Amino acid sequence: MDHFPLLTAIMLAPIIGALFLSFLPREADKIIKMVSALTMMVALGLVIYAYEMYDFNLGGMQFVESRAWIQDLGVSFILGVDGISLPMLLLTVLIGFSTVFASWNITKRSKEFFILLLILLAGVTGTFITQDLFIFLLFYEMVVIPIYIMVLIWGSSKRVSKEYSGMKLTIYLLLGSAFMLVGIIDLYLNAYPSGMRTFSMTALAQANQLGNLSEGFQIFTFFLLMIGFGSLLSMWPLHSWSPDGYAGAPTAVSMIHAGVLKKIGGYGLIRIGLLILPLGAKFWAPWIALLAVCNVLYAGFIALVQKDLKYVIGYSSVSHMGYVLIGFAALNGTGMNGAIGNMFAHGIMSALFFAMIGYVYEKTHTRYIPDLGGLAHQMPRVATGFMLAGMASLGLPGLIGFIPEFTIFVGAFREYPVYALLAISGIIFTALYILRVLANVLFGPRRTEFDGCADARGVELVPLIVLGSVLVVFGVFPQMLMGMVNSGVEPMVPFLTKLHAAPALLGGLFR
Amino acid sequence: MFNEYALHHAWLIPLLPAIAFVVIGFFLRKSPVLSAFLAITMSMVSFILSLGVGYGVVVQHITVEHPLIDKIPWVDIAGLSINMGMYIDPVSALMLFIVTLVSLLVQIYAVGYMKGDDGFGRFFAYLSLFAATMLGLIIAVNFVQMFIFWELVGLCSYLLIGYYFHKPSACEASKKAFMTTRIGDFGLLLGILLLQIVFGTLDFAQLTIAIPEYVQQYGTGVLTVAALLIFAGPIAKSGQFPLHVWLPDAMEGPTPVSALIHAATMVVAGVYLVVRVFFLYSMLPNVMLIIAWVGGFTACFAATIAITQQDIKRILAYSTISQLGYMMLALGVGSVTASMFHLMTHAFFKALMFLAAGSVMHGLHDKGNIFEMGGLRHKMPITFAAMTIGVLAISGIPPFAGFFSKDEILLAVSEVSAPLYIIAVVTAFMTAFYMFRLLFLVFCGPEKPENNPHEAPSTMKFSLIILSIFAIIGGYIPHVYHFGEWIRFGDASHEGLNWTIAATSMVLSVLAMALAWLIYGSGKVSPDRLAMRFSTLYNVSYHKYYIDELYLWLNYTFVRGFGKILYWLDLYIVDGIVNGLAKLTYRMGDELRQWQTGYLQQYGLILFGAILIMVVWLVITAPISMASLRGGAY
Amino acid sequence: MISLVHYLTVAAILFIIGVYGVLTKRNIVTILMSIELMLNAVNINLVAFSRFIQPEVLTGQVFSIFTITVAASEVAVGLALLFRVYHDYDTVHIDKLNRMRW
Amino acid sequence: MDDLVYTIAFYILAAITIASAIGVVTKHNLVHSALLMALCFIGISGLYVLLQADFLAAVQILVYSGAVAILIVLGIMLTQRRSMENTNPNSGWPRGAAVVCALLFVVILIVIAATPWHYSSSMAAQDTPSVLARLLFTDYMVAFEAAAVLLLAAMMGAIVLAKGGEEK
Repeated sequence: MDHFPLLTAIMLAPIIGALFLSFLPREADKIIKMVSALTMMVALGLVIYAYEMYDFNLGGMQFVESRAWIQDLGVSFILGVDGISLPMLLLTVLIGFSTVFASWNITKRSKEFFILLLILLAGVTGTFITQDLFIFLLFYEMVVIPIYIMVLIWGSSKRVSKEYSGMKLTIYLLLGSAFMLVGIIDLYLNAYPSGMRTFSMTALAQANQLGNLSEGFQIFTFFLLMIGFGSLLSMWPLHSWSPDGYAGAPTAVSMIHAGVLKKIGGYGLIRIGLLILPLGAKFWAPWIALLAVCNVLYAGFIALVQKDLKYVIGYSSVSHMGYVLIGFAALNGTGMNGAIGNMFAHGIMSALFFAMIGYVYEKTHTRYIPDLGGLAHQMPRVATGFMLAGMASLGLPGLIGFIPEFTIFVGAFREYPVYALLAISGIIFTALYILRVLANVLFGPRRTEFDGCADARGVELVPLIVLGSVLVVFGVFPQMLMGMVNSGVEPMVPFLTKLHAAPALLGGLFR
Repeated sequence: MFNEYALHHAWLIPLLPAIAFVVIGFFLRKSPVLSAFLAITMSMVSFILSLGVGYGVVVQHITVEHPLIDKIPWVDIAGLSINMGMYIDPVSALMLFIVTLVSLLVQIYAVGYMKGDDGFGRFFAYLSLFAATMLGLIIAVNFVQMFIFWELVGLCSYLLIGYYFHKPSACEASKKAFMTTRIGDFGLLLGILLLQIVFGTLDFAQLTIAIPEYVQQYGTGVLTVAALLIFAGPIAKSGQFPLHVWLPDAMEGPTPVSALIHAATMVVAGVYLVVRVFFLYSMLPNVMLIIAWVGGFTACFAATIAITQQDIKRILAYSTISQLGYMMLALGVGSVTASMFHLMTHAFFKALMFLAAGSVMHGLHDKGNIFEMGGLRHKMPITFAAMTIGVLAISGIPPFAGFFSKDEILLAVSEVSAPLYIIAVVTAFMTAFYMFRLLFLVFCGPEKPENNPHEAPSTMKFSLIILSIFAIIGGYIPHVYHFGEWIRFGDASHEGLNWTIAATSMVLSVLAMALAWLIYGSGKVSPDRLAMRFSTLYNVSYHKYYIDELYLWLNYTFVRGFGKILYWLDLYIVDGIVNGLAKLTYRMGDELRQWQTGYLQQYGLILFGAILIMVVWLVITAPISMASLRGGAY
Repeated sequence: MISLVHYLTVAAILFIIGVYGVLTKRNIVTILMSIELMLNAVNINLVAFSRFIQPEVLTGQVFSIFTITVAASEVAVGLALLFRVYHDYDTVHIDKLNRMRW
Repeated sequence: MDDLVYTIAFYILAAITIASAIGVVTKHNLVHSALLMALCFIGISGLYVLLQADFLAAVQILVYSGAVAILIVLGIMLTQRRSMENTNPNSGWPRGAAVVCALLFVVILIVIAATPWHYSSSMAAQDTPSVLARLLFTDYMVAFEAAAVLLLAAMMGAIVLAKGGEEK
């Protein structure tokens, strides 16, 4: 290891922060929050540094660190990032940084809250930077448990109790990971003969070329992974945890969950599903595209009739994941670029949305849309955040959502014209429900009952400024995001072209 | 020198207002004077630059065939690369001139109109943003850039219609505007994607070359679909039937906005788009016919509604729809020249009329019903003069601007289709009628004592006067200076007036004026009696053919109904299965826990019994032999 | 000649009696005693193995000593628990202590 | 001659041990059971003597017949208030338990009988206490110390448990 272990440092920063917090007295509320903010700031700084230092021309995995861990099982601690994982990493720390500030007003057991938050963030960071499936699973499980505790203690009960939503969330995620686990073990056992077995993603990705994985095996295993990652990504009909879960969760968890956790599903589908099991991916892609259309339209329509703000955004995120899925299912460079870009874009906008909903709820004590109205009078800054997030969500050009969506459409339209047409019609319904929310919550006559509600100020503005400026800057200069994503996708393009050319069953190219 | 600079720095034209938007939005919102000053200064510079561009186009002989294109890569990824840049040709130079001029005048006007409003700074920020995005749209080099700014002007329109966001009606109107145009954008986006898939590029210049070749090779099948889909965008944006419903409601915005966005500039973006991609449409005569009929129908249809409306801005709004229909009609019959000419004159006189209407409402404290006005010519002479010029211009009375452009359109239509020509003439007649109706009701007749009108402040008057001048000379000067040689598609069209057509329309306009005077000016015929007499017709027209109601019903019944059904499905079927599974697990646990008696000895007994059974079982099935049971040799 | 088998048989009988006691007696004290019987059966085995299989090394006896230690601790703690149970529930009958059921 | 004595001694001791063990689980009076248990332990220590484990025999008498039996009796004394009649009843499923135990016994016997034992012919160690001491303080040092800690912990645990927590 001749260079500074950047990725380890990024991952360890929250953990060290959490450790440090555990030694602080629980009364030191301000210090606890500041320490959390500081650790996330360090992580953010390191990730931005990595983003800047990443060599586009070189491409591929960079900042690689590798240490042997459990050699008998072929597990090694490999970290590395490429153009696919680096945006996800940036997304994680951006949102993580914002969640600390969005949770600034938490007073109930704040020490435990921030410790759990930091552990959660370390877990998510780990899933994106590891290049070893075993470690991937390890980090993933590390994510699930803090979420459950956080929902139960700091959540809120509305249509469903927080116990129900926490349970639903956790069980879905664990169920997903169970399928994932079976798939991964299956893969592990079949990819290489005994003695050469390994969990390394790069090595497993070679197995297909070597002809170790038969097509039938790939189809079956990809199905397992599809269920696992699909339930994480809220693929229809495995989506129903998402709105309920967000509704019960505290702001920070909703932000992280909608913003980053769902993206582990998409990331996994690409990194593990597509790259390791290409024939399986090819077999299932049309089905994924169909389910994606269901996601877009079904969730879009449902979002139209929701009365709770969080449910609207919950269903909206399900709907947006449909775009990611159809971009993935196109299995071409353009669609893949769009899918990854859209994961980033959706992460930022949904986190901003949830942060703003958190403020509204905190100040007005209601999320019920008919009870709200005219908040732009009392809370112009929150209203600005809402507008930004909403407009990004309906794919307004100049904000982060447009270019990824457009890219997805270009990619998907080529492969599935009918599905793509249906999915694109989603932009109408997205606009319909977003505008409805904006009109009913922000606009309208001034309501005197909200006169006492103060606008976001001081540190509360940090999520708005951080996420909002990312929204605009990456929207106006999309190459900053798409260039990075493309550097990860471009090397896959010949692979994808070959995959398209391969006959449906038993392709000679892959033998 | 200057024209050289302006030509190559035309990208500054949209950029300057954008800078104004950012600066006002972040720093100057609280200061009305500074924000207005900055916005107007930036608009002024933009205007001067676009004058330079126009001059440059003329002296450097930049024609529609040889545009000046400059672009930089914006997004470049596998399978898709998008440029941003500027496309300067006479058409876009003309549009730059119109937009910067009207926008500058409207901003000056707004200083007086919006004085004392709480959101003064916000208003100017939005106006600047609008100017920036509209100008960006004009110089678009490819479909994506066009689409991006197309959406952004929609956003500005949304923001400005909903400017008085405390008014529920304004909220609704802004939502409606956004939604309706979004439906069009859906088609536009699909069309763009189709072109991208077929040609692999969306660049206007490249498509101009590629499309004729493609048509020769493969025919027009796919292109027809693409062209029709793209036309959905203009239908929504330019308020063509059946997506016109948002435009009248858009009058909830402040009047300067109505003048700038919903009369003079943004709504003509649809026309401009069709002109810009005329290389596509000119290949597809069937699509052209559809465009012509949509335009013609819209023109006539909107005019029939305008006749019975009572709100001054709504009348103007329907008039705008009607005139936009005219422009589409002109495009449909293949005359870019006529269409753009009318676009220009319309921008002048319609902006003028809107600003005059704003002045009236400003003087009457936001009263809008024309039947409650009357006799304002004494107290508001300048406004009266301005409105009169506008009405004369739109009615096609020479030598005002509208006469020349309308004549051009009628001429072009008459060469293609007789039915459309008749529709166009009837529309012209109705237009003159309802415009004079408005003029007579508002400014003539006895003064209403409850009104206490006052003339507009000087900034408003300034804009009125300037626009009046343009509305007077804006037709004649271009007519004389060979407008058609610059603004055209294909060969230059013919010059000069066709006196038969000109005379017909002129006579009809005068007749309409006389009829309007008879009913609304002199009071010889009671309008109420007429309304009673033709009550069905009157009601249908007054209620805008019940199209709003239809859409509302469709939205509620189908879209929301469908949403409700799906939500029910989600709650009780999809989630029901999930919860059912959970319940099943719970039940099973409930059954199994009965076995947990709490008697330790029972557990022990079962334990030992099980061990026994296992041992016996293992021995019988012999996976372990007796020998291994012994545990090895000792 | 008395061989290892004899000792093992005696130990087995003792162990089975202990098991029977644990499984059938109501009184916790008797159950404790039965457990002691089982432990002793094991000790006999250990010592017998030590004697007959590796008489020169006394490993088996060492193990027995540890077993005895553990058994002694177990009795002490077990009886303490018995006192608690008796104090809290006023019974020493194990079938009354079935609170850990559904 | 020695063999005969040895054999007779073994059978007598085995009979005492087993008979008293049976008594422990069948007597209805708890005190009788406890006393029979002490007798059983003495029998076992006799068996130890026969196995040439003299030190263990002594420990057996001291720890089991002495300490453990006393403790048990103490336990009985502290938990039985009324008469000692029928203080050692059966519960549960005696027949089932008997069947299971019998079968288990059969299995064990089979295993014992089927195993080919390899007897060592070498002499048993003499002077067991010193040999054991050497073993305990060399090879089994750690285990020995752990046992010491265990005893300490058991003692503390017993005290804490018997004393009871703070009554709230």
